[in-house]
Amino acid sequence: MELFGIFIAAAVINNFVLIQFLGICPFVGVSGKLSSAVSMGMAVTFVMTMASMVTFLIQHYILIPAGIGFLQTVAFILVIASLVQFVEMVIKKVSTGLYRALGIFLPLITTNCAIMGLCLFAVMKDYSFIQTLIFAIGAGAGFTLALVLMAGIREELELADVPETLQGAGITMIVAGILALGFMGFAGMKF
Amino acid sequence: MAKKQVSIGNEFVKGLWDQNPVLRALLGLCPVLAVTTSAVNGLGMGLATTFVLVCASLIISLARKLIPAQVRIASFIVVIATFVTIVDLTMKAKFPALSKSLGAFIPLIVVNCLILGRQEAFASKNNPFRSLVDALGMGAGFAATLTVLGGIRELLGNRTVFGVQILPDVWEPWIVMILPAGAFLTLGLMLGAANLISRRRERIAVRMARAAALNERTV
Amino acid sequence: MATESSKTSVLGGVDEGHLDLVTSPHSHFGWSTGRIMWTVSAALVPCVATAVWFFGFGVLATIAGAILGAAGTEWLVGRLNRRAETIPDGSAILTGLLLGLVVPPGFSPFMAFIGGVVAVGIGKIAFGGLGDNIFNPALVGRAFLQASFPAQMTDWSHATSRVDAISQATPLGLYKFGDPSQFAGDIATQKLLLGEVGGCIGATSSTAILIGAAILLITRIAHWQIMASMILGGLVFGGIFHVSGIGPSPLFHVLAGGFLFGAVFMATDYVTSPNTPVGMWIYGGGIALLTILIRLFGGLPEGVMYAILLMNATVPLINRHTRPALFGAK
Amino acid sequence: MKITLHMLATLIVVGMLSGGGLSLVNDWAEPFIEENQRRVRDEAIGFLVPGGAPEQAVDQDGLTAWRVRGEDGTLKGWVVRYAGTGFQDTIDLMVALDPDRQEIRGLKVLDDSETPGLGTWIRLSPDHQAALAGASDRYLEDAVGDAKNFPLQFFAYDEGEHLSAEGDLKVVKGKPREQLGPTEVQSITAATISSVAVVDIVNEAVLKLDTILAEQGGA
Repeated sequence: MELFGIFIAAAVINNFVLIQFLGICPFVGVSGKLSSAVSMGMAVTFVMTMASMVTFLIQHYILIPAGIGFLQTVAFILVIASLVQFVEMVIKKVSTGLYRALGIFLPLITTNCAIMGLCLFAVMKDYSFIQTLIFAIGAGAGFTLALVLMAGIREELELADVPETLQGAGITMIVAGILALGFMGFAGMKF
Repeated sequence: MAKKQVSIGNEFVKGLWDQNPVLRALLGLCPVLAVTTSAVNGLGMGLATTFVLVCASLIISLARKLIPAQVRIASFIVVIATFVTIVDLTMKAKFPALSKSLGAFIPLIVVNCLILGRQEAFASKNNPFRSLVDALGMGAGFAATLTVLGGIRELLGNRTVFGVQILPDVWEPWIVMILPAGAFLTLGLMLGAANLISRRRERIAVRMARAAALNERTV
Repeated sequence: MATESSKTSVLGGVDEGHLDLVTSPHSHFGWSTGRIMWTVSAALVPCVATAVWFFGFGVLATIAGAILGAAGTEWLVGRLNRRAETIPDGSAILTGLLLGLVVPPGFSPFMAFIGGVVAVGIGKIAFGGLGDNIFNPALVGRAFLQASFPAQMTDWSHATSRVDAISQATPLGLYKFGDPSQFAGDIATQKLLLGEVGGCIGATSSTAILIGAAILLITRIAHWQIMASMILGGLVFGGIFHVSGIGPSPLFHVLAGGFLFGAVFMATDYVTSPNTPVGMWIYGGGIALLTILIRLFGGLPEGVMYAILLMNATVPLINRHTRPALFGAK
Repeated sequence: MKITLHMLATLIVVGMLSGGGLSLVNDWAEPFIEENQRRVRDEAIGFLVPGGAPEQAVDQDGLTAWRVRGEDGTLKGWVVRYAGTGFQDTIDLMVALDPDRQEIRGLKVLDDSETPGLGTWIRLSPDHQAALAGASDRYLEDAVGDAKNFPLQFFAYDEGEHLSAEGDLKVVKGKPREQLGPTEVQSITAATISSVAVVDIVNEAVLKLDTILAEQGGA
């Protein structure tokens, strides 16, 4: 039940994109088309899960025992960057279909603050390994949810007569604002 | 180098409007939205980011000929992360209140695509002086945008700007402005306004050019 | 300039062009937008009447503030962009009226005005005007007010009330934070049917709302599937939780708060709801489920507004997946 | 081969410079950071139970408690620090108790992410602090009915009006001050959840301290 709470909190209550403002760049950049939104969401969820596990181990078995907590930022960003490259290589070898679906999004993920933010938050909240894992999956699901909703809306808006000055990023921000208002309904949710 | 060089002044000014990282290039939006609940927070975040950007640009353009292309990104990231950590530790030590209200978004400067983007696009290809000016311009544009956004949100949401009360007590604060939804809506409208202004400017520029051409002909 | 004037003519034809494109099921009745909007407004008259009866004439000031904000914004933007007059189609006035009916009695007319401006300005015009908006404009305005002025939006004490009980907390508020026994059994149902309870201006009297529902269904302006799926969903999901020992009776869920008002007047807005029958069932059921989850497990006593806004966001996806495949398409 | 060596060397040099530089900065910053944390903590304790020196009595299961003794060694009170779930995120707070741990003498929220302008009324504002420091007595008298003065209810403003630390506190709505019982706390208007969260954390902290002290006493 506690793990379910962590999942729901990460996915909707404190939605990474709409409430915590993490991963806004891909949110604006990749939400134009539904198909790419789904792929991006999957790629981010996958990397988040991997990165959260690796950074958990680094934090608790290297940085803390060695007393070099101040190297956290440097260590985490290096781990995430090399992890993304590694995942890209593995996927390329294992499955061309998967690579075609996710491949082009992987390099974009290195500077996706959602990944880095997730790893930092998991450490700040002092989560255990399992909790960190669930937190990562929940955050990834929330990211995907926001991205897919936004992509559906933006495809619909292609037919709309949106004022020229607001087209693109402007209307995306306004839709995100209204979505954030809607997500406020989940505030304080407890099971 | 046969390429025509842009003047140093323009190298600085372009970051303020034409290539404004937030309003025109949509870079580094996460901190833009997250920490701009007040003008002070916006300015603090803007200055911290500028510091990292300037230092990283300077170091990287100095070392640009020593770093092999293959490990370029990795080296950039380490340099950036180092300066981010310096900012983080300094703020924790000397400005604990600001550090607390900016929270995790200080370490997250490391993934601000603006910084890595400038290294990739500018500092690794230009001399230190030019890179410094470019970084200062971009940083100033970033900080100014954050301060304005923070100021608008603080004014409507809390009646104050930089902690000084501006609106009278009868004004009921719009709490939504300091909530996530207010951040998105305000930035959305700001982007719209920026588009409007730059289109006006373009139109005026076109008209001026046409007038000038006409003038020449009549003379 | 040339492009702008051509746009004017498209809009001057009051959006039927858009409606035909987006929501083909509506094309079978040839009513103009104006006639639809005014009929919906007429269907709201019973709600306004009971509101005045229970809460006094003061509510009219609040409603007027909201209408002024909504219609004023529509008029001003139309003027600035030199577009054709869109006030007579009644949609902005209807948005204002709906917004005015879903705030507490005694709510400041000036704040209602702000809500109206946001509803039309951000909820509708930013998306390109009527027919292009993704979210229900009145609810965008209300969500903005709820987030901006949470204390005033949950203050039920300013009603100049005919009956004492209604200037207190809402039934849902009592259920969540107060003494649930005050709203149990047949008396509660009777009060809820009449509207003799605390709550938003136009949303307390179930009977008045149902009269409005009858008007909308007889004139075939609203789709019965959306109302039916939402109410049925409320009964079923509320019932499942009730049977497992969580929450009040399913009837209470449907009659209390803004559930019925939302089902009849907000969810059925034809621009922001799905356009296939299957989609409508998914949409209505989704709203009901989200509402009940927020009411039972969320921090707030009421969740209809959030549920409708969130399901509005899923409408493009629902339409996409329930649209019958085109002949010749894969 | 040469390129590989060059790459490796670059990375090692960059890494070493970064690590070395950061450890220098860290050595400089760490005392300040610790000092800041200690100051925040000591100021809070000193504010809640004035005129004494804290000694740590318990540090177990996320709960920290201090005995505060006066100069002559008499026990002046207890301060308990505990955190729990709030509306958005964790609320970290300190509760002050009388020496016998039967009454609640104060409350200070150290960290929270509640809704600005609403749930944030759980915090002590500068006005509250001034009032409690004796700067304005009238304010204190008039204050308690107002939702914006939620935390003041936890302080003793008159003998015999302290909240009880025996038995769970309960949040009530819309009761006049005279009718409030010794375990009843008036909720913040429109922020019932934040109010309930604070009261729950206080209840749990008091109960947990009792349990831990009983175990220690028994062992």
